[in-house]
Formats: sequence, C-alpha cells, structure tokens
Amino acid sequence: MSGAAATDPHRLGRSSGHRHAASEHAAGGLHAKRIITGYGFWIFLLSDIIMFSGFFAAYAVLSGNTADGPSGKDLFDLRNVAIETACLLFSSFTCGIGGIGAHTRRGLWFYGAMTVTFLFGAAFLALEIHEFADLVARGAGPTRSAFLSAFFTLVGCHGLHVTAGLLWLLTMMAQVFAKGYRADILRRILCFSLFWHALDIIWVALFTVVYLMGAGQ
Amino acid sequence: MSEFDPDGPTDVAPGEDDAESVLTYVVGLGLAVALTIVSFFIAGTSLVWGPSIPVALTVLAIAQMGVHLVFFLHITTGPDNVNNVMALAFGVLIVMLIMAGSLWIMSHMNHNMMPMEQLMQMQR
Amino acid sequence: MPAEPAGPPRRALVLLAPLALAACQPAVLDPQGSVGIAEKTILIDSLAIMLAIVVPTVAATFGFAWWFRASNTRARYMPHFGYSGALELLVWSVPLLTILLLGGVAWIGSHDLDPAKPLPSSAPPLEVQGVSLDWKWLFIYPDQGVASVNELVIPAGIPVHFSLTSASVMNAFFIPQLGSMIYTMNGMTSQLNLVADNPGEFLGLSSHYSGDGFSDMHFDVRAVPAARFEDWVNATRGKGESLDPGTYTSLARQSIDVRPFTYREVDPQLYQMIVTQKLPPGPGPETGQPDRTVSPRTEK
Amino acid sequence: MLGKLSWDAIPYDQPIPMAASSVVALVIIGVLGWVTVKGYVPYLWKEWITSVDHKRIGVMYCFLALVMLLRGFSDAIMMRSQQALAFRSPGYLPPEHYDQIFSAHGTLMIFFVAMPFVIGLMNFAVPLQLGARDVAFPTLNSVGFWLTATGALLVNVSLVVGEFARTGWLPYPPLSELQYSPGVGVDYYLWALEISGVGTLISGVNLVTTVLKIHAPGMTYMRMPMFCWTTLAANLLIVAAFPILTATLAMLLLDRYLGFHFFTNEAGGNMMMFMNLIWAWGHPEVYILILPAFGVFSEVVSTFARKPLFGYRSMVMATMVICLLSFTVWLHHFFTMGAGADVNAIFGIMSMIIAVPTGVKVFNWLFTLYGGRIEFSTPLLWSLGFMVTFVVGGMTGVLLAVPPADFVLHNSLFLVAHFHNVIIGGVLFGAFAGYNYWFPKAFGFRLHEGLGKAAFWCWLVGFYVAFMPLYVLGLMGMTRRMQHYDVPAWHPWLLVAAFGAAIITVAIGLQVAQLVVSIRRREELRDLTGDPWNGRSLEWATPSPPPAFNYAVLPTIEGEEAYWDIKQRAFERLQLRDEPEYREIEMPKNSPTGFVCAFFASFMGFALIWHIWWLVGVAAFGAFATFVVFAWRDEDEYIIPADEVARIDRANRASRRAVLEQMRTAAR
Ligand code: HEA
Ligand code: HEA
Ligand code: CUA
Ligand SMILES: [Cu+2]
Repeated sequence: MSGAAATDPHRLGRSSGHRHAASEHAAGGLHAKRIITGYGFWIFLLSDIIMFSGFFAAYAVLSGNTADGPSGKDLFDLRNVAIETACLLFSSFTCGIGGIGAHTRRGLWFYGAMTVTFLFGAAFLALEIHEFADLVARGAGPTRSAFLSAFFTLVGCHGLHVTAGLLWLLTMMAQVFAKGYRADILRRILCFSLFWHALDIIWVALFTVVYLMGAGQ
Repeated sequence: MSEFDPDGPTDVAPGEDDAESVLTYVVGLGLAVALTIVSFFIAGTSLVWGPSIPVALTVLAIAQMGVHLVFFLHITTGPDNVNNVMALAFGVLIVMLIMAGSLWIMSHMNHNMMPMEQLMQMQR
Repeated sequence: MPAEPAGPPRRALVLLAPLALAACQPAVLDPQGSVGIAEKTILIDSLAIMLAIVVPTVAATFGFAWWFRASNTRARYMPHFGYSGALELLVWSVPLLTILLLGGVAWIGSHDLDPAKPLPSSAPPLEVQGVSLDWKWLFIYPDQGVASVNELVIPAGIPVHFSLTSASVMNAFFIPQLGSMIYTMNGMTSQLNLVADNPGEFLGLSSHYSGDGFSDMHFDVRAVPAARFEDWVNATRGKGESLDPGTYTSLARQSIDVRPFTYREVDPQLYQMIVTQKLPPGPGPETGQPDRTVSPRTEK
Repeated sequence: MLGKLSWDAIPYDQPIPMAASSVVALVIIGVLGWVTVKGYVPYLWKEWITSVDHKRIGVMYCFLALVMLLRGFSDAIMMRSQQALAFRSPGYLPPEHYDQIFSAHGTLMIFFVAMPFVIGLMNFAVPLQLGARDVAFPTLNSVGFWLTATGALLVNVSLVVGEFARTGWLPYPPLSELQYSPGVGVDYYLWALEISGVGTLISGVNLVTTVLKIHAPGMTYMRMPMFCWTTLAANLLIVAAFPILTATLAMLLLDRYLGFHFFTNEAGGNMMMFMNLIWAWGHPEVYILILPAFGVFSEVVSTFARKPLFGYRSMVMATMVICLLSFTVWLHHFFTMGAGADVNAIFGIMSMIIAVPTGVKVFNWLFTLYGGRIEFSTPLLWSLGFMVTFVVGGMTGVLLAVPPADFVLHNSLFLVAHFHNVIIGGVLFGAFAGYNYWFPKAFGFRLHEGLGKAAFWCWLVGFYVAFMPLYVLGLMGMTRRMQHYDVPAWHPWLLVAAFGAAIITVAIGLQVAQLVVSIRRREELRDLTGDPWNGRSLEWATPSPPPAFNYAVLPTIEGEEAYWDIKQRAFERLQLRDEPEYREIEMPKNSPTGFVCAFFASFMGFALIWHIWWLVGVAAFGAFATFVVFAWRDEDEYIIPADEVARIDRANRASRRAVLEQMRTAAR
C-alpha cells in the first residue's frame, strides 16, 4: 500500500533517479543534500564547542591553582596574542572569500584566498608553538601546576584543531585541483569554512578568558 | 515550529553564502577587528575601573562571537534558518549550563572544603 | 606496623562486636542520634508522599490492562480516544503538585541537615579529626591529644564535630546509625556534625570505594557515657606509640585489616599538615618490577 | 619493542579469568573457523561488514549488545555469588579480581549493552518510520558502529591481556591516577571509551540530522511517530553530552600519560572537577538510554491497545522537557561531597522536577491502554512489566534526590537497586520489547511467542527477587562494591539476591532458546504481509525484511498515524492505491571505511595502552591514510534499475492485496 504517487522524492537525501533529469527536481535534490551535509556538520561543530566548554570549565576552575608556580600574569605576552588573533581573523576573512571563489568557480579567487588562509593559519600555529616552547623552556610546562595543565590543554586543543584545519585545507585545494568544482567538493568546502570560522569563535572566547582576563588578574 | 516543513526548498545550510556576500565578509571583518582592538585596549588600560574589566571583556567577546556567527557563518533569524538557529540555541544553552553550573558548584566546594590555614589566609 | 596486640579482654570485645551490631539492624531505619532520626523521618515521609500516587498508578496499570483485554467483550473499545484536555491537565498537575510538596521538604531538609551545620546543644561539641588512609581510618582527638585507628570512641549525648580529610584517595565517612555521610579528599577538609543519643556500639565504614582494601575499611564506633569517655582518654594516654610525622608516614602505607589500636599522643599540627599536604599524600601501591605494574597485588 | 607488554600480562595465576577467556577464545575461533570453512566470509564481508544500510547496521548494533549482555551477565553472576559466599570469608574472588568485575560489568552494561542496543533500534526503525531511504550519513554510520565495536573489543581483550580497571565504572581520581592505579586497567578503560565515544558521537550527529532533515513528503514534525521524537531527544543529548565525556577522559589521560595535574592530589589538581564533569555527562547519559526505550513503549502500547497514542502533543513536550532538564541535575550524584545546603537543595529539586514529565508519560501510556482492545503479545508484556517496575525505580530515584535521604543512602545498595530498577525495568525491558516488536520486520519471521512470554515472566520475577533485597540491604547500611563483609544480618538477603540472579539466568536461557527455536521454525513463523502486528507507523508498509531502498516510491503522509491512515483508506475502498510509476533508485555503495578505521583504531588503542609507541605510529598513520582516502572519495552510488524496484514493490503489493482479499471474503 505504499502506492503513493511519486511526489517530489528529491526532497530526500537520496534522490531517486535524478538521471531522468526532470531537471528542476534534480537541482532540488542537490540542494537538499547540501543542506543535510551542512546541517550535520553544524551539529558536529556544536558538539565540538561543547567539548571545548569542558576544557574551559576546567581551566576556569583550575586557573587559580598555580601550586606556587607562575600565574597567567607572569607568563602571558599580549603582543604575541594580538598578532595571533590578527592572523586568525584575517584567515577567516580570506577563507570566506575563497568559499565565494569556489562557488563562482573563479580559480584565482579560490586558490589565492585559500593560500593566504593557509599562510595565516600556519603563522598562527608557528606563533603558538613558539609560545609553548618558550613557556616550557622557562620551566612553566604543563606538568608544573594544575593551572598550566589546563592552559596547555585548552589552548593546545584549539591549536590541534587549527592543525587539522590546515591539513584539511590542503586536501581541499588538491581536490578542487584534481576534480574541479563538483557539487560534492563544494559541499566539503562549505564544511571546511564552517569549521574554520568556528575555530575563530572559539579563539575569541580563548583570548578573552585565558589571555586578557588572565593577564589582567 | 510545528508545521514547519523542514525540507522545504526555503531551508538553507548553515554557512551557505551567495556570490554577493563579499560585502558581508568585509563588514564582518571590520566589526571583528574593531571589537578585538577594543578588547585588547581595555585589558591593558587603566582608564577603565579595574573590577569592571572582566565584565566588559565578556560583553565584547559575546558581541564578537555574534558578529562571527552572522557575518561569517551566515546564521540569521530568517525562517529558512530556523533549524540552524535552534541547534545553535541548544548548544549555547548547554555550554552556559555547564560553565555556570561547574563554576557555581566548584566555588561552593572549594569554599566549604578549604583547609583551615588557607581559609584564614583568605580572611586576612 | 605499630599494631600493638590488643589484650585478651579487648580481643573478646572485638569478636563480640559483630553480634552486638547484628542486634541493631536495620541500620538506617534504626537511627541512634538526632541527625539519623531526622533523616529517617524525611526518608519515610517522602516515600509516603510518593506512594500516594505511585500505588494508584501501578494499580491502574493492572486494572486497565486487565479490563481492556481484547477478549473482554464488556469493555468499551474507543479506537479514537487520543486526547482529552481535562485528563491532560490532570496528568501534568498531579505530579507537579507532588513535586512541589516534596521540593519543599528537600529545600528545608537540605538546610536543616546540612552536614556542616553545628548541632544545637548546651555542651560544646567534641572535636574529632578523621583521616582516611589506605585502608584504615585514623581518628585524632585534638583537645585530648590522643588518636586511634579503626576505632572511634565518642561520648553519648554530646555532639561531635568531625573535620575529615584523606591521606590518599577519596573515601566517605559513614556511620549508618548516626546519619549523614561525607566524602574525604586529600588536600581538603570536610565538616560533619553527628551525635549519638545513647551509649551503644555502631558500625562505621567507608562508603566510597577506594581500592583493593576497601571492604575492610570499617571501624567500630563506641558511644560511651561522658564519664567513661574521660576514662578511655586517660587509659589511652597511658599506652601505645606517639603519632608524629614519622609514624604517620609509615601508617600511611597501604595495608588492610588493621586491628584497632591507639596512640598515646599526637603532634597537634598533624592534621593541618595532612590537609595542607605538608605531609605528602599516601604512596599508593609499591611497584617494584615492571610486571608488578600489570596487576599489583596487595600483600595479605 | 613491546612497551609494557610481556608474557606476565596474561594472568596465569588466576584460574577463573583464564578458564573463562579460554572458553570465549575457543568459541570465537570456532565461529571464525566455521564461517571460513563454510565459505561465508565473502558474504559477511559484502553484505554486513561493509554494509552502509541503516537496517543492517542497526541489526549489528543489537547483535553486539546481545553478545556483550551475556558477557556482562556472567560478571553479574560472579558478583552475586561472591557476595553470597563472602560472609566472614574471602569468597572465591580476591579483591583485585572482584574490583575488575564490577568495573567491567558497569562499563560493559552501560557502554556496550545499553547504548548499542538503543542505538541499534533507532538506526533500524527511525528511517523506516520517517519514510526515508536511508540515514543522512550512511558511511559515517558504519564508522560509528565499528568504532563502538572497537571499544567493546578492547574491554574484552583486557580480560586476557593485562587487567581491566579496578576503579568502578566511572574512574574517580585520584584512585585512577597513575600513582594509585599504576597498571594498564584504567588505560584500557580510557582508550576503549575514547574510541567508542567518537563512534557514539558520530551516530548521534547522524541520527539528529536524519530526524530533522530527512522525511517523506508530508511527514512534518508533529506527524512523526513518538519513537522518532525520543530518538531526536536522545541523540541531541548524545551530541551535547558525549563531548564532555571525551574531554574529561582526555584530561585523565593527560594526567596519566604526560604527568599533567588536572585531578591529582599534587600541584593544585582538583579531583572534584572530575566528578563534576563526569556527571555533567553521566546524568544526561541515563536519559540517553531511557528516552529511546520510552519511544519503543509508546509504539508498542499504542499498537497492541489498537489505539492512537494518548496525548501525543503532551508526550512530545514531555520528551523535550526531559531532554533539557537532564542537564540541570548532575550534582545529585555527589550530594555528599559537601557543596552546601543551597547547591544541594537546588539540584535536588531540579532532579525531582524530572519526575513531572516522566509521570506525564506514564499516565499517557495508561490512558492509551484505557479504552483499548489489548492484545497481550510479548512486546506488550514487556511494556506492562516496564510500567509497573519503572515507577518503583523512578520513585526511589526521587527519594535519592532528597538530599537528607541521600546522605544516608548514597553509594549504598539502595542506590544500586535504584539504578538496576530503572535500567533493567526501563532500558532493558524496552530493548527487549523493541527486539520482539521489530524482529519480524528485520528478518521476515516472528519470534516464538510462548518462549518469549516465559522469558518475560522469569525476567520479571527474577528481577524482583534479585533486586528488592538490595533495597533492604541499602537501608541496613550496606555499601556497594563490597568484596566481603562481616555483618550477619546482610547475609540472608544476599542469598535471596543470588537466587534471583539464578532465576534471571533461566530467563536468559529461555530467551536464547526463543531465538534458536524461532530460527529453526522460521517457515511457520514467516511474516508474509510485512505487517504482522497490524501496525500504525510507516515501517509496517514495507515488506519484511525491507528492500535496501526501503520504499519503492516515497509515501505521502497525511496524518499522525501514517500507515494506519493509508491502511484505513484501503480497507474502506477495499483496494490498494494505483500502482505508481517506478523509477530507478540511487543508493550508496557499501564501503569498508568503517571496518578499516576500526581496525587501525583497535591497534592504536592497544598500542597506547601498552606504550608500544612504534605501533601507535603505524596505526595512527594507517588511520590517517584511511581518512585521506575517505576524504578523497568520489560520491559512489549504485543504481537499482526501475524493473527491479517494480518487481520488489509488486510483490509487496500482492501480499497486501491478499490481505484485502481476505477481508473482502470475510465482509461478505
Ligand atoms: C545496563 C546496565 C546494567 C544492567 C542491565 C545490569 C544487570 C545486572 N546487574 Fe548491574 N550494574 C550496572 C549496570 C547494569 N547492571 C552498573 C553501572 C553497576 C555499577 C558498577 C560499579 O560499581 O562501578 C552495576 C553493578 C552491579 C553490581 C554491584 C553491586 C555492588 O557494587 O556491590 C551487581 C551485584 O550483583 C550487579 C548485578 C546485576 C545483575 C544480577 C544484573 C542482571 O539483571 C543481569 C541481567 C542479565 C542480562 C542483562 C543478560 C541478558 C542476556 C540476554 C537476555 C541474552 C539474550 C540473548 C539472545 C536473545 C541471543 N550490578
Ligand atoms: C536509565 C537510567 C536511569 C533513570 C531513568 C534514572 C532516573 C532517575 N534517577 Fe537515577 N541513576 C541511574 C540511572 C537512572 N536514573 C544510575 C545508573 C545511577 C547511579 C550511578 C552510579 O553512582 O554508579 C543513578 C543514581 C541516581 C542518583 C544518585 C544517588 C546517589 O549516588 O546517591 C539520584 C539522586 O537524585 C537519582 C535520581 C533519579 C531520578 C530523580 C530519576 C527520575 O528520572 C525518575 C523519574 C520517574 C518517576 C518518578 C516514575 C514515574 C513518575 C510517576 C508515576 C509520576 C508520579 C511520581 C512522583 C511525583 C514522584 N539517580
Ligand atoms: Cu574534594 Cu573538597
Ligand atoms: Cu543522575
């Protein structure tokens, strides 16, 4: 009795027979798929943000527990943080531009903007690694105190996300190069830019709570 | 929300952008940079009353996150975005509950169970 | 181990203790102090409030299921009965009202019976500092200057204020017949106020799992008349070792099934030194060979 | 070369685990050998292991759960017999073994029995109920399943190689820190849960997206069956809660592996933070388990009462309220840590408030029964058993939520009785109801009713005999996790409890028998119509078992009870709707991604546990390579030709027409 007439099956993720190209439906199918993928990734990002909130909570609770070691005030270099922030902000901007480039299939925009994004991201990462190395060298490594454990974990987790993002970005550029602006590739680019922008949001929380408030205490 | 058809062609994916939106990115970048500069300025200045600095920083951070959401992630309140916004609201609610709950609980715990000596130090 | 062998009469007492305990079960429902009594009352009241709607619910389940069985031709079949505003209202309001009542009980109860709240009494409370070790309990009487292991002697009728901490992992201090339990944690000190109304012997235990020796982490509680308590303190002062950072460190090593024994005198700073971690936390299992780390067995 | 691993890791000196694990190993080798000899390997590989079909994945989840259930049960039997024996005696299990057993029992039961069971049911039924061809992310779905299986594998390996955690099902520090647990047990626990936690998260994302974004035309939110709603709520909870678990366990891992100080005694670590975070996950977790069960009961009760679900809107509301409230109560697991009166009272009251929406649900099921024409099938029996048992367990839960009562009941056997009361009487009964209810849909034949009912009765009686004594013992002051004890008054009750466990054993035997007998008599139990229970929701419109594409043509939904409406119309007119125009269907190809990921994840987990760093490197590289290949893939779908679709659907229509034919004859 599943004898319903075939009303627009393309609203489903799996389009039935879009090769028959009752063509405006086919487009609808692709559109739906983009929504589904994007939405799923959005949910994933929210869960990632909740994971960060766990680390944030730990940091907030433990930030006073310096075990007679150095505190944020002694350690943080706000100039460095400002440069890091600038890197991420601009990379977010160029990532958006790159996304538009991909959508409009303008190779120069896409490759150019994404390369700049990569460079900004890498610069951020380099600065962070430098900061970490410096702290460890000064005897303020993560094993020094609960405060530093939480600091390294929280900031380091963001750093790992950035690293993963950079690797992903490279694969995306390679995929576009190899396969062109196909619908599935565009979907992946959409997910990537969501990811990259979300990292920025987390960084806003991070520099505010960890660095600005920490250095001010 | 009840009769809202989730699959209507009006729905958009989060982050969906159209070709005209270069401008939104520019505006977003401008706002974000401005807010960041203000944050860093406030943190380092003595012009603002000290104890209010964390409050100001928090407000600025929230504002900036909002800017990112609207201009970079294209999350709006339009009808096509209901699901995205609902999910976001749920996520934000959980983050708030966890942060606020943890801090509240832990401050009580730490206060109640602090070893005597430290307690006396604090009262001094 | 400074486990000085107990004299013959004491040993008999230890052996008899379980029998005495057997006589006063069930523990939580047979409280012997004002805290426990209040908690038992709250427990039973709350249960009664809830039973008032849970019992009819269960009965209705049986009743409806039975009456509306397919083979019962007298039951009216209402194939479209899927909504009723009045019932809906009932369904939300009945539990809500119950919870309102119960919530009030919980609010008042939490405040009244907060473990840290001093008990009303004309006499000043006895101070006891408790330390959970792997796997035994140390009780320090700061004002009397003595200490005991796995045995807690308190005067009946006088409130006791416990400050509790742990030498290593988490435990919970619990005397079922006296009431509230509370966690013990290293580097922290938790507060608990209890009283035994009458003399008696009770079982005390750790109610938070703490490792292999956990099951043996119980202790005898003896509530004695106030005068007898003085006797006990005096007798204790006359024998045993003294407890200082040195003896404490050896006591803190892992061991189980320690018979009760006492210390003649105690370093007055000892508890503070444990809580503030001036004395380092207990060492944990002694692991020598690499294979031991696989499954360190306790020495029995 | 092999890190901490050496021959000493195998517990030769402990006869019981050795014997148990050799039996298990023999059985596994036997099954593998049999499969290979019979030449089933290609079939299994092609049709199951690499399958991305949500129905197959759902079945595999349930299968994993049932196998682990037996493992968890053997632990339970050991605990019950140990406690029956250990009065003034060491019993037969030394502490270091007993401690592993209750830790493994809790871990297995929660993470590898209850979770996979409910996730399996949701995976199987929800897309069918929504009128969808598949879930949102079929390949990821398979990855999620296989990562869960990896976790289960690691926990079971710990039985033979090394040891399992001796820290309880939630490893509270500082006991679980390196200083106090230097062995590999806690590492097994942590890596197993980190890996399977990722799997669970993936499946949560997948199901949330599926429920919110993939529907047949006309299937609006307020027309979704109740099970879809509870699935949505449970998976929102997964998405929101599991990251917290991941973060918390990661912190403990950092403490143990890299000397961080999150929860240590030293250097400012704060163990209370662990408790706080783990319960911020842990309480939502229990609703992740119970909500899908609630959904199953809603379906079953309305089907067998032959009525629509009473108060559908209220039920939806109650579900979502529970979903939100579950994040506001977590402190009730540590009232006795000393947070103070205000905090305790607020969290106590928040916990009680959850009783309101839960009560609404119970009453609504009750009114669904009211005015029904109830058929006492096995699934309905499980549901009725649930309704009477769960309210008792819920009531004792609310009692524990009263802080002063919890001050004397926390960590006692009363607590143990509470949660077995809600988990067995709620989650497990729900799982069994769903298992009996959807089995014919999944396999095309029904389960034997007589044996099913016998198993139910033994379970019900066994449950009460095994767990009511624990309430009494809790009130007598007996705490949980006792390896032995000296209090005479406890002993008789523990003997009764052990007897109850024996009754449950019989029940389990009957349940296994039910499965075996049903398979052997499958021809006479065959479900030819695809609608064995006269169902109301859309899954019953498909043939049993449904074809890979579920629906030849997507149904159009016009009411709250999608299939019931279609069916009624057909009955009125005594004919089916006209045959639709069949088109070819595009479905995702099977993919080994999930299995390969899990393969590398297993090695990586094992290597991390034993500090075999080179293997960690190799496995990590393998996992990364898999990911790159996956990320690089081209959308790979295959086409089911229109003729094939037509053939399958016509068969389904023919069987339905036969039913109508019968009705017509009966009507004359
Ligand atoms: C889903 C959760 C779940 C389930 C189902 C169970 C089921 C059982 N549990 Fe469990 N238990 C826990 C979760 C669970 N438990 C947890 C979290 C703990 C705490 C651990 C800790 O302290 O850290 C615990 C602790 C715990 C203890 C320790 C108490 C203590 O601390 O002193 C005991 C003692 O006896 C116990 C007993 C039992 C028994 C007898 C069952 C029985 O009901 C057994 C039930 C049997 C089965 C579930 C098997 C059924 C199998 C089938 C039906 C197979 C069918 C097969 C086919 C159809 C092919 N449990
Ligand atoms: C499926 C699992 C499940 C479910 C559904 C629940 C449901 C509830 N639980 Fe339970 N709980 C656990 C699993 C679960 N729990 C586990 C595993 C633990 C122990 C973990 C460990 O320590 O190892 C635990 C521990 C636990 C504690 C901690 C005790 C302690 O450690 O000292 C508390 C305290 O508040 C609690 C409360 C509740 C409450 C209030 C509910 C409510 O949701 C119940 C609501 C239901 C009803 C009330 C019944 C139906 C309602 C009516 C018929 C309406 C009328 C009734 C009233 C108005 C009262 N639970
Ligand atoms: Cu832990 Cu106070
Ligand atoms: Cu809970």
